[in-house]
Parts: sequence; C-alpha cells; structure tokens
Amino acid sequence: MNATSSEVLYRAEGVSKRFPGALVLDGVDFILRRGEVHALLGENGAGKSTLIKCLTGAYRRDGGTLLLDGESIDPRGTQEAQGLGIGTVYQEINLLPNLSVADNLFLGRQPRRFGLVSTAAMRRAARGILAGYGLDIDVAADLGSFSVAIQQLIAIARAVNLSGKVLILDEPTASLDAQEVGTLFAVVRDLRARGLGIVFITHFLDQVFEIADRITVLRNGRLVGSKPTAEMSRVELVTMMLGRALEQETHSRAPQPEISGAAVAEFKGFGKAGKIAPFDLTVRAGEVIGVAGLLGSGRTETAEVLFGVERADSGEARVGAKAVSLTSPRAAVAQGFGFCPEDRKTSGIIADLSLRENIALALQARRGWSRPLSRREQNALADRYIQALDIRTSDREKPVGLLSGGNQQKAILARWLALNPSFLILDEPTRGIDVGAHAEIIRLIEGLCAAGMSLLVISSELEELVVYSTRILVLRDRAHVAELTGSDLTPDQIVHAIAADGSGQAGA
Amino acid sequence: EMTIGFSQIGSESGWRAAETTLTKLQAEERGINLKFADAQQKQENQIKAVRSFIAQGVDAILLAPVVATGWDAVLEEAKDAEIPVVLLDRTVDARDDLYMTAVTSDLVHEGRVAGQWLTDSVAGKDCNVVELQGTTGSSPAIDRKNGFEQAIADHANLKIIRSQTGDFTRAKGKEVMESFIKAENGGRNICALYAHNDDMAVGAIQAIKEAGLKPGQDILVVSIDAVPDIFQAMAAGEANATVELTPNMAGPAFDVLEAFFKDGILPPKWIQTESKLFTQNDDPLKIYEEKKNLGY
Amino acid sequence: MIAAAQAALRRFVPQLIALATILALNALVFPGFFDIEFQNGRLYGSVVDVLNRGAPVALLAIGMTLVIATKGIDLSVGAVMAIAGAVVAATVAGGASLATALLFAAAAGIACGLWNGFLVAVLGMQPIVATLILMVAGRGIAQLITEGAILTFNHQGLIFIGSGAFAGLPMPVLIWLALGAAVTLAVRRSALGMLIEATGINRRASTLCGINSLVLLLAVYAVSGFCAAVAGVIIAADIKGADANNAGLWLELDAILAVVIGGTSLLGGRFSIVASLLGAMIIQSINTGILLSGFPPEFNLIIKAAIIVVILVMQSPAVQTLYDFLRSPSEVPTETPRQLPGEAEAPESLGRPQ
Amino acid sequence: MKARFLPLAATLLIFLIAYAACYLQYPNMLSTRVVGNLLTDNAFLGIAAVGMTFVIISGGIDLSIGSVIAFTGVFLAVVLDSTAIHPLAAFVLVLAITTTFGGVMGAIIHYLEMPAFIVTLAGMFLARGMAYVLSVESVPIHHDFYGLLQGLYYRMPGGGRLTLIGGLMVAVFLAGILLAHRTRFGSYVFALGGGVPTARLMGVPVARTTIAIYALSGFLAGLAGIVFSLYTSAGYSLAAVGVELDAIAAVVIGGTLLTGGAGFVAGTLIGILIMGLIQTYIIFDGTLSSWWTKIVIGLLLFSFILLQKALVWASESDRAVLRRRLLRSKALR
Ligand SMILES: Nc1ncnc2c1ncn2[C@@H]1O[C@H](COP(=O)(O)OP(=O)(O)OP(=O)(O)O)[C@@H](O)[C@H]1O
Ligand SMILES: Nc1ncnc2c1ncn2[C@@H]1O[C@H](COP(=O)(O)OP(=O)(O)OP(=O)(O)O)[C@@H](O)[C@H]1O
Ligand SMILES: [Mg+2]
Ligand SMILES: [Mg+2]
Repeated sequence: MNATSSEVLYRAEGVSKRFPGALVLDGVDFILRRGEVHALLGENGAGKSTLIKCLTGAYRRDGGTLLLDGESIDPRGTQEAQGLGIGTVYQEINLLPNLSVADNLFLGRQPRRFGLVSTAAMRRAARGILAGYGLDIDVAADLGSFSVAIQQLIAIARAVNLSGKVLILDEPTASLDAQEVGTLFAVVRDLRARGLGIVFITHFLDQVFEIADRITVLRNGRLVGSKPTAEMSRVELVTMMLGRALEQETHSRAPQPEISGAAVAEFKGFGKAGKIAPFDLTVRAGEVIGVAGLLGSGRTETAEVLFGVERADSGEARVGAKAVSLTSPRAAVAQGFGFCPEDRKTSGIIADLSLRENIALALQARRGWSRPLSRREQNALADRYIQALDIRTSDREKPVGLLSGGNQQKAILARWLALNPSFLILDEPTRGIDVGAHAEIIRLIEGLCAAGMSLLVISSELEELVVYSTRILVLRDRAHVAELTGSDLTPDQIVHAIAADGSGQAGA
Repeated sequence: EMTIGFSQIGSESGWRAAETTLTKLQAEERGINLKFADAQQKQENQIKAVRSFIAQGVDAILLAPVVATGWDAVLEEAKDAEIPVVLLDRTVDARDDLYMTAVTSDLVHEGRVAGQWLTDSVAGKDCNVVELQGTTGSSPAIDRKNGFEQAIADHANLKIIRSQTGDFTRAKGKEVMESFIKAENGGRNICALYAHNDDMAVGAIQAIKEAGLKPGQDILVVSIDAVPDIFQAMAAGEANATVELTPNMAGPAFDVLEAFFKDGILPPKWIQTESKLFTQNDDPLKIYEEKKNLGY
Repeated sequence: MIAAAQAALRRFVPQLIALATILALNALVFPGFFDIEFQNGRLYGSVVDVLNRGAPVALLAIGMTLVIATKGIDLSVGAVMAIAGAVVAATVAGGASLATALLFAAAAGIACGLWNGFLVAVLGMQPIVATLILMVAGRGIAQLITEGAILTFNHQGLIFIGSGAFAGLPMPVLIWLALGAAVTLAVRRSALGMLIEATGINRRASTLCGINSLVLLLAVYAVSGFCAAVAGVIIAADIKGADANNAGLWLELDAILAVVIGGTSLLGGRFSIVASLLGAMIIQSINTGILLSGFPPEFNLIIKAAIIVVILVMQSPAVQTLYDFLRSPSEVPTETPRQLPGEAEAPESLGRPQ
Repeated sequence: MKARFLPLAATLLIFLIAYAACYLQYPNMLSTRVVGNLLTDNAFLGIAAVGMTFVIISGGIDLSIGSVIAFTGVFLAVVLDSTAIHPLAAFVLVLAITTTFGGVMGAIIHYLEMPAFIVTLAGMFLARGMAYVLSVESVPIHHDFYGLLQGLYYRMPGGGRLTLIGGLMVAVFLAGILLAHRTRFGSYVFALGGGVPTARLMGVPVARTTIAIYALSGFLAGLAGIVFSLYTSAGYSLAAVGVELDAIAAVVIGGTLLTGGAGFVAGTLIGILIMGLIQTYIIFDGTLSSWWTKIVIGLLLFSFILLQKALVWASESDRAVLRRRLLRSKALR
C-alpha cells in the first residue's frame, strides 16, 4: 500500500477469518486514514460485515494484525474497541428494543451521582445528542416502539458519540429515506473535518460517490483493490465488485403500458382503524403497483392489512368474483397471496433452519402438514432459487441465519417465488441487496409480471420504483392520497405528491 | 360453639387423608366449627396457617407438624394470644409449656414393635433384611429406622443388608424392591423386608411376586401404618405384620379440649396412641372391611 | 441416503457415549448388571428394569420434546399423569370396560393439553406460568377424583398394561417404544417436524409464511397431555392403584432434563425425539445404578447431580467446539487459539450447534 | 403513564381490589396482625424472589434457590450446633458459600453456553444433596443471638408484629429496586434480557454480568436461608421444597416477562403479597379440602394473570393509537 504512515489511522494487515466450512476473509489488508470517508464495497456475502466485526473485536480473527495509530491492538470485544475510540453500527441494528432510547445511547457509561445513575442528566444528554440528527422523540420510551428508521438513526448517534477516532457504519442508510440520509451525511462530513476516520458500507453507489474519499472493494473474502473515489468511475467500480461488467445497471425506464386486464383482487373501503385509513384498490393481472410514502406513512400497514397480518375492520375484499375474508396470513396464502415482509430478522428468516427449509417453508405451509415435500423436491426448489437469485452460500443446508444480510433477503424472496402466488406483496425487497442482484431482481419482477403475476412493491427508492411500476400509490399520514400513472411516473412527481398537503396533488 | 383451627401437613398419603377425614368427622359430631388449612407439605405454610388462626382469634389450634423443629416462635405467639395448641401425630422440639398436649404415637416405638416381631418370628435363624425407608430426612423415616435398628441390635442373626428410600410411595417401593432383588441374587439372599409404611410394602410385594418369589413366605414383609390395603395382602398371605398408627388423633385431642374449656382440666403433656401389632392371625379381612371406608 | 443415515447417527453420538459410560459404571458397581434371564415368560434383568422403569419419563419426554421445540415448556405433565391415573382407576372401579377407561384417561390428558395450549397460543401466556397453573391445580383435580386416597382396582386387563409382558418385554417398554416410533414417524414423515421447528424458532415469521401456528401449538400441547396420560395409566396400572398424591411428582423436571440431555435446545427449534428417549434412558440408568450401588440414600441427589453435570458439560457447545478444535489440528489457525469459550459469536437465536 | 409501567400498575390495582374484597368478607383481614404476618411469613420468599427477578429479567432462571435456602439453614444449624462460631460469622461464611455457588453456576452458564434451566436444575439437586449430607435430621438452633434477633420486633397497635425479617425483606426490595433501575449493573441486566449477542455488541461485559447476576441470586437465596432459619430456629434439609416455583410465580405476577428484558423489582413485592393474600384468604375460609386448596390456588393464579393481561391489553390498544399519532408527527417533523 502506498499510504504515508503519518496519516494512517487504522491499519489492518492480512486479516483472515474462517467459519466452519468456509474461509470468509483471506488475508485482507485495509487502511483507514485520518479525516477520510472510506467506502467498503462488495457483493452480498463478500465479507464486508465480517471484516468489520474482525476490526472491532466482535469476532476473533484467525490471523492478521491490527494497528491503531501505529500501535498494535487486539480488541477482545466491542467494549474494548469502544474504549479505544472505535464506534460501530453493525448491519442488523444492534440496539436493545427493551431499553429506553436514553439507556441505549448511554449503556455502560450513564452519568452517575453518588453511584446511582442520574436519569434526568442522562435524558437531557440524550435529547441533546438526538437533536443533532433532527430527532425530537421521547428518550424515555422503549427503543422498540420506534420505527426501524428512527432506530437506525439512534444507533448511528450512539456510535458517533462513542467514537473518538474511528466510526464504522455497516449499511446505515438501508432503511433511511433521502432526508435522513442528508442529515447523516452532514454529521459524517463534520466528523471527517474533525479528523476521524469513517468506514462506510453501502450498496447505494450514488451515496458512495457523494461522500466517500476512498473506496476499497472486497470479493469472495479477498481484497480486490483500493483507490481514491476521484480516480474511479461507476462502471469500473461495478466491474471491480462483480468481477464482470454489468450490462444494464442504470435505471432506464421503458414506458409501462397501463394494464386493464381482469381484476385479480379487489379491495373496497379496506382499512383498519389506527393503522390505515380505508382505501380502494384493484389489482390486475400482470401489473406492478408501486407504493411510495415517507417513513411511517402507512405503507407497511397497507401491506399487512392486505395480507391479513392485521385484520381489516372495514371494507371488503374480492378475489376473482367471490368475496373473501382475509383474517390471517394463512387465509391470504390460500387466496394466492404472498408477502415478503420488511424486517427480515424478526418477520422473515427462520434463522436456525437451513436455506433449503426456509425456501420450501411457505410452499409446505400451503400444501398442509400431511403432504410433505420430499427431500428431493425441496433440494430441487432450493437449488433452482439459489441459482436464479444468485444466493451466495457454501451449501443449501447452511442455517440461513449464517448467511450475509443480502443473501438472507434473497432467501425470503425465493420462499415466496417458490409459492408462485398470483398476487405478491414485496415490502422493501431490495434492501441491502448489491447492485448486481438488484438488477437481477428488477429483471425478475418484470419477468414475473410478464408471466401474469401481480405485484405490490413498497420501496423507498423512487428511481427503482418508477422503473417497474405500472402505477404508483402515494401514502401520507396513514392514508392513500394519490395514484400516479403514465407520464406522471417520475421521481419528481412522486416527491411532489408526497409533499402536497391535502389538496392539489398530482394524479388521482 | 367452638372454633378450632387445624393445620394439616398436606395429603401426601392415604393415611393422612384418613386422618383428615376422621378429624372432620369428629368435629362434625361434636358440633365444632373446624377451620382446615392444608400446608402442601411445607412448614412455612403451616406457620402461616397458625399465625392466621391466631389473627382470626380461633378458640384452639390443632397442629400436625411436618417437622419437629422451628415452632418456638409461632407457639409463643399462640401462647401470648392465649390460644391452646394441641399437637397431632408428631411432637415438636420446643418447651413443653408452649403447647397444651401432644396426641401422638411413638415413632421409634413403632419401629421397635416391627423389629421385635421380626426377631421373634425368625427365632434365631440368620436373616438378611432389606429396608425401604421413608422420604429422606422426614422424621418418621428417621425414627422408624432407629426403632427397628434398636430392636434388632442384640440379634446378630438379623442384618440389614440394603436400605434405600422409597419416598413412602408404592411406585418407588416397587422400583426399589426390584433393584434389591436384582442386587441380592434374584432375591434369594433376602429373608425379610421392613418398610417404613404400608404403601411401600404393597408396592414391594408386587415386585417380589413379579420376580417369581412368594411374599410372606420367601420374603417376610413387615411394615407400619395399618392401612386397609395391607390387610388385604395379609389375608392373601403376602404380608406378615403391620404396626398400627391410628388416624384418629383428633378424637382424644377434642376430648381434652372440651374438658379444658368446660372444667379447666389440664391434660398430661403426652397422650400416646397405641402402636398395635397386627398379624395374619388377626382376621385381616374383617379389619379391612372396618377400615376401608375411613378415607384411607 | 447412507450419508443421511450417518448424519443422523452422528446426531446421537454424544447421547450414546453418555449412555454407554453410565451403563459401564453401573456394571462396575454391580457386576450382574448386564445379566438377562428368561423367566415367567419375560426377560428379566437390570437392563430390562432400566427400560421398564424409564417408561414414564420416556413417554413424557416424547411430548415434552415437541413442546420444547416450539419454545415452550410443560410443567404440568406430572399432574396430568395423576389425573389420568385417577380417571382410569375411577372408571374401571366403576365397572366400565377397559377400552372406555383408557378412552376417558386419554381424553382427560388431551383436554389438559388443550387447556395448556389455549393459555399459551390463544391467551399468549408464557408457557412456564401457563403450565404452572395446571401443575398446581391438576394434582388437586386428581386428588378430588380419588379423594386423597390410593384408589385401587383389580382389573386384570388394566394391570396387564402396567406389569404384563408381551414377546418377553414388559408392556410399558413396548408402549413407549411404539409411541416414540409413532410420533417420530408422524412428525418426520409429514411436514409437521419442520413446521414445529419453524414455529419454535420464529413464530411471527412462521405465521407470515401461512403456518397455522395456533393449531400447531394446540396440537403439540395436546400430544404432550396425551403422552402424560399414557404415562399416568402405566404407573397406575403398575401399582394397581391411582396414587394421586405421588404419581408423577416432580417427573416434569426429569422429562425436561431428558430432552435437554437429548440435545434439544430450550430455546426451541431443532429437536430429536429419539435423542430425548436416549436422554430418558440415561436418567433412568443413573437412577437404577444408584439403587443397585447400595449407597445410602442421602447421597442419591449428589450422585445424580454430579453425573448430570458431567454429561451436560461434555455436551455443551463450548466443550464441543474445543473438542472439534483438538481433533482437527490441520485447521488450527497459526496463532494461539482465539475462539475462546463463550466468545464464540453467533447471531441471536443461533445459540446452538448441530 | 409510561407504557412500561402498565403491568406494574395493573398488578397493584388487582392487589388492592383483591385485598378490599377479602376485607369485605373477613374484616379481620385488615388487622395489623394479618398485615404483619404477610410481611414476616413471606420474608424469605420475598428476598429470594428479588434475586429471581434479576435472573429472570436477564433472560435466565434459577431453580436452585429453594435448595440453597434449605442448605443454608442446615449449614447454619450444624455449624452453630457443633462449633463455637458466632452466628454472625456463620452468616458471613454461608453467604460466601451461596454467593460462590451462584457465581459458579453463572460461570458455567456463560462459559459453557449451557441453558440456565438445566444448570440451575443440577444446582438444585446438588444443594439439596449437600444439605442431606450435612444432616438428614432437622437440627434445632438454640443460640442466644437467634433469640435476640427474633425478639427484635415492633409491636403494632392491635397485636401485629413488624419483625426484623419482615423489615429486612422490605429493605432488600428497596435495595433491589435501586440496583435494578438506577445502576449500570441494572441496565446490563436488562440488556442481557434484550438479547445476549446484541448486548455483547453494545459493549456489555456479558461474562461479568452473568456471573454477578447468579452470584446475586445465590447471595439472596443465602440471605433468604438465614431469614428462614431465624423464622424457624432450625435447619432442615427438606425445607423450602418448590420455593423456586413460588418465586417464579410471584415474579411473573409482578409483571416481569419470563422471556427477559422487562420487569420490576417492585412488582415482585406485589406478586409476593398477592400470593400471601391468596393463602391467607384460603386459611381464613378454612373449608377447603386439600385438593380444593390446590385447585383454588391454581384458579386464583390463573385469574390474576388473566386480569392483568386484560388490563394491559385494554389500555394498550388505546395507547397504540396515541403512540402512532405521536410517532408520525415527530418522525415527519
Ligand atoms: N457465523 C457464521 N458462520 C458461518 N458463515 C458465516 C457466518 N457469518 C457469515 N458467514 C458467511 O460469511 C460470508 C460473508 O458474510 P458477510 O456478512 O461478511 O457478507 P457481507 O459482505 O456483509 O454481505 P452483505 O452485503 O449481504 O451484508 C457469507 O458467505 C456468510 O454466509
Ligand atoms: N408504534 C409502533 N409500535 C410498534 N411498532 C411500530 C410502531 N410504529 C411503527 N412500527 C413498526 O415499524 C415499522 C415501520 O412502520 P412505519 O409506521 O414507519 O410504516 P411504513 O410506512 O411502512 O414506513 P417504512 O416502511 O418506510 O418503515 C413497521 O413494521 C411497524 O410495524
Ligand atoms: Mg453485511
Ligand atoms: Mg415499511
């Protein structure tokens, strides 16, 4: 490496990590300089999160040396790393939902008076810290009562507050929308100016080019290269990550014809008090309905009511011509619905079951317990989707909880595709998925529609949404407020519809 | 009308159920208002019960203590409140001015009676005895073991070769006897069984039969309590002797309380119930018929 | 196919080693331990006793395994045994036919199980407390039926179930073997096993998959109740009487222990009924060994605790890791061992090997 | 009202209502005697339950406490009987033993990654086994110092006694409340209950905390044992069987989740009082047979838990609507 040692802050040399059956990191070198934002990139399963965990002592590495400020360190756990001035936000939000926000921020370093925690002082400090992120929330409330996005911001705030020298962020922006990302970047720039080294992992390449000074790319647990951002083009970067050129990565929108076929499902005045205001929705064969809105606008609730997770208390649903009652996910599945939930950790994966079982599960549940899929059928199913979605795993019997975040997401998608539903609801399906797979999934969605499946896709990425949607529902304040079609399907129009207050929104 | 609180240990055996039944029956006959508290085998619950009786202001308290120790404080409170306490079926380890009297059998004596019967019936022949103990640590188990050992101490021909707990239950009695038989050459080394209660003996008798031996002949069976089922076994020649522990402890207790409240007569400190020995010669079937409806 | 069989066998290696060790120890304290004779039309010996006396715990362990796999626990099984025993005794004593009595007992067990399942699955109570309620009240119900006494009976058919023999083996042994095999086949040949495991690991995600976790939980507790009822009938039949006060007392702990020795995690998920049955036999071997050894009863608990601790320590994930580590020196990293016990990192809900 | 205090409030409310109902039927239930008894009789259970609360909040369980109480009592009795050691020195000694015992269980749970249920079950066998080995017979304690301690009580008007051990239980609860809710250690305990891997990633010293939690439980079980020996002036190896289940029930009734991560030490006190109330009521009633006693205890336990759930549900559904509104407006700024 060509770094002059004076500016090097944190240096890792030859880091290796082996899990049973797989060498996940193979002699990776990594150099972080003072006052730089360093993007760590790579495909799903490349080993980014593992490298971070080795750098912070959350995993014991099998080999390699770590030097902080030129001195050899060997953190034996996160606590020790924190003591050395390294703050980290891990990929799955690692905060405790059962503690208050303030406790989460100050766990282990609560201000004390006479040996007892001074709750008032702690809350005051917590409010002060969160104000810097534009958050004005009740810091005494349980963390779990806040949405994923707010939790993410709190995790970031905690890590920033802890980090004297190094801040590591593993996919911090996956569940944030544009505004929060802006806030985060302002904080990051400020820290950079103060001389911290910041490691930033993401699959959003736009964000990389916006903020990173330097890029390091991993592939299959090996270092591919490390370069200043200024010397790297987008195409070059993608090629480095995937090891091949990607034919079509940019979001170019082919005009989607409006679909006016037969209604697959119809919802009239469907809603649930306190969750989502009653709405009408007609789903036609082969169409993709996009759903847009700010955090907390009721997108997830819409999906949950449609799938029977939350029982609707008003309105009626029709599938084909007959009225149905969607009282449970099971009932919805019986009607040919599928639902890929937003929070993969708590609602998606069955961590201890193998990849094969996770993929076969929904199909098995629909067939009923008495008609088991044979092992051979399960294997075939799993192999098919491991290949189709490019799930990176050592084998199909690996517990799905041991897969990398993006690959877990793909596994859940595979579970629902295996069911071949007529109406599939996807809540943030591309969260944490790498560029290559992202393109694959978009192509997959298009292919599914061509084959007659209807989709409802919730996504915070408006560019992505307009690529495949035939129309877009816009939500605000837990109500459906607008529907965009045809030439209105542009990110700008969506933003406009979201921002419009009450009257005069675009489309109808 | 007299109100009497009765703190019972629990209902861990048929014998105890019979004691409870008889107590209630006696109270009913005499027009006593009985407050019954079941302690689920826990001393702390019994103490709570006695304290609650005091708080309620009952006229007298019957206490069947689960263990001998630990009653001083609560008995002191009863004394302060001038409520007489009568102990049932076991005594306590406390100053004797803290209770009015104890209606009990002598547990050590019971063991001695059983041992005596055995020494008499083997009459000098060598005899290996196996012992089924009660629940480890319980006072009947300790005392009945001691009494039996005292009785055979001077008889070198009698030897306890195995002794294990059968928890006072039939199931454990059977299981433990099975292993005794296996461990002692298919039971051929065993000449007699001494069980701390009849229930274990009944279980053990089945084990002996299933091993192809004849209980009552190949292996002598002596136990304590005199519950109805052992008389059936005796009638069938499968058990040899039992020592009675009468479940009617409440009768004498009520007698002394009535005498005390009517005429102020203070009873002796210990009213010992008889530990009567029953053998196959005592017309077991008749006794069975007498006993079978007493709530055992 | 062969690979799968090998993998399945590997799953039982720790239990088999433990069982073999205990049996060897037993033979040490009692040389005649492995002697088996044929006598009165049945096999007769200490090993047969282990199989026979282990029947109640083995039966309980079958249902308990399923309950624990769903992240639950069933403390009420001992009380349910007492209820079933009381019911069967009361019915035959009342002159009913054996079939009717057995039917009643089974129905009582299943009803108890459904009650537990209702509290857990529908009312959302925590399994320990939900089943604690029946653990306390159930014995009361059983005593209510027997009125605190030992309810004896003389129905030869019923007695045969407890102490008869068929093809040389005691009936209880045949019953737990048959029920174990039946339940194992039922969950493994159908999709039930997978659905139970999924529900135990992540109930919310499983429900979202369309699994009817409510019915599944009800069914699992009902099976546990049924197994407890069978165990209750057996021990009542064995002593020709229903001892509501003592039947199954504290057996729930032994059953849970058997399941854990069998390697099923108390956090739910992967389970193996066969391994739990091995666990039950390990516990009974310890018990029988203690009885045969002739040690004074004061030492029973200490011996049992010590042996169990040793077995569990040998099976603990940390020691397994260490063992694997020692066995495969080729994979040892160049540096000093770093995967310290307790620092082995696994994502939440993955705290289990295998 | 903060969401998290709902179960606590519900429990308190239920207790007050139940007490009022008992009072209406038996006016004596409100006498100072009954109130004093409620504290004294449940002192050992309450102290042990404080330790259990910490263990359960951390996501574990401790089945050994009943046996440890028995062991402590037998140990004290045997030591005081056969040596000239002063009881205070014996107290220190036995507390050191039980604390170490708990700590070792904690270490096994942590380092060998074994489930707490099983480790403490083995601990339960072991502690009772040790008690048997020390003495199978119950051993009385006759020591002037014991007499002195037992004589320390405040006599309330109406004859009720506020005893030393009852006061000690209240003190332990106060200390427990501070420890759980106002110290870093307390927040670590909650953190472990929220998820050990997450807690570890957040820098919680998992090993130290786990060991400390079980050591604390061992210490309090030892203290409960001392209290029990004061209560009965004896040591008995069969004492306190099943106390762990009573403690668990009290903790759960007090609004602590068995899954860990949420709970209150104060709630446990109410749980203890509710259980004591149930028993007192049954004794006052005095007509229940042994079996009906069991059935009624079960039923009352069931209705308390059900009532609590219902109260929490009822207020939660209102609250959810409220919270959502709040959340939305704030998240959107
Ligand atoms: N505890 C574990 N045991 C076994 N394999 C693991 C474990 N943790 C991670 N792996 C494997 O290591 C590889 C790298 O995982 P890692 O989480 O570092 O990927 P990543 O680059 O962060 O991917 P993503 O972008 O999807 O988050 C994956 O193939 C994963 O399956
Ligand atoms: N008050 C709350 N209590 C519990 N969970 C909540 C609460 N508010 C939100 N959530 C959960 O947080 C997640 C995000 O929900 P949110 O209300 O933000 O809806 P959304 O419109 O789907 O937003 P997004 O999908 O962008 O996060 C959902 O899974 C929801 O169930
Ligand atoms: Mg990752
Ligand atoms: Mg959402």
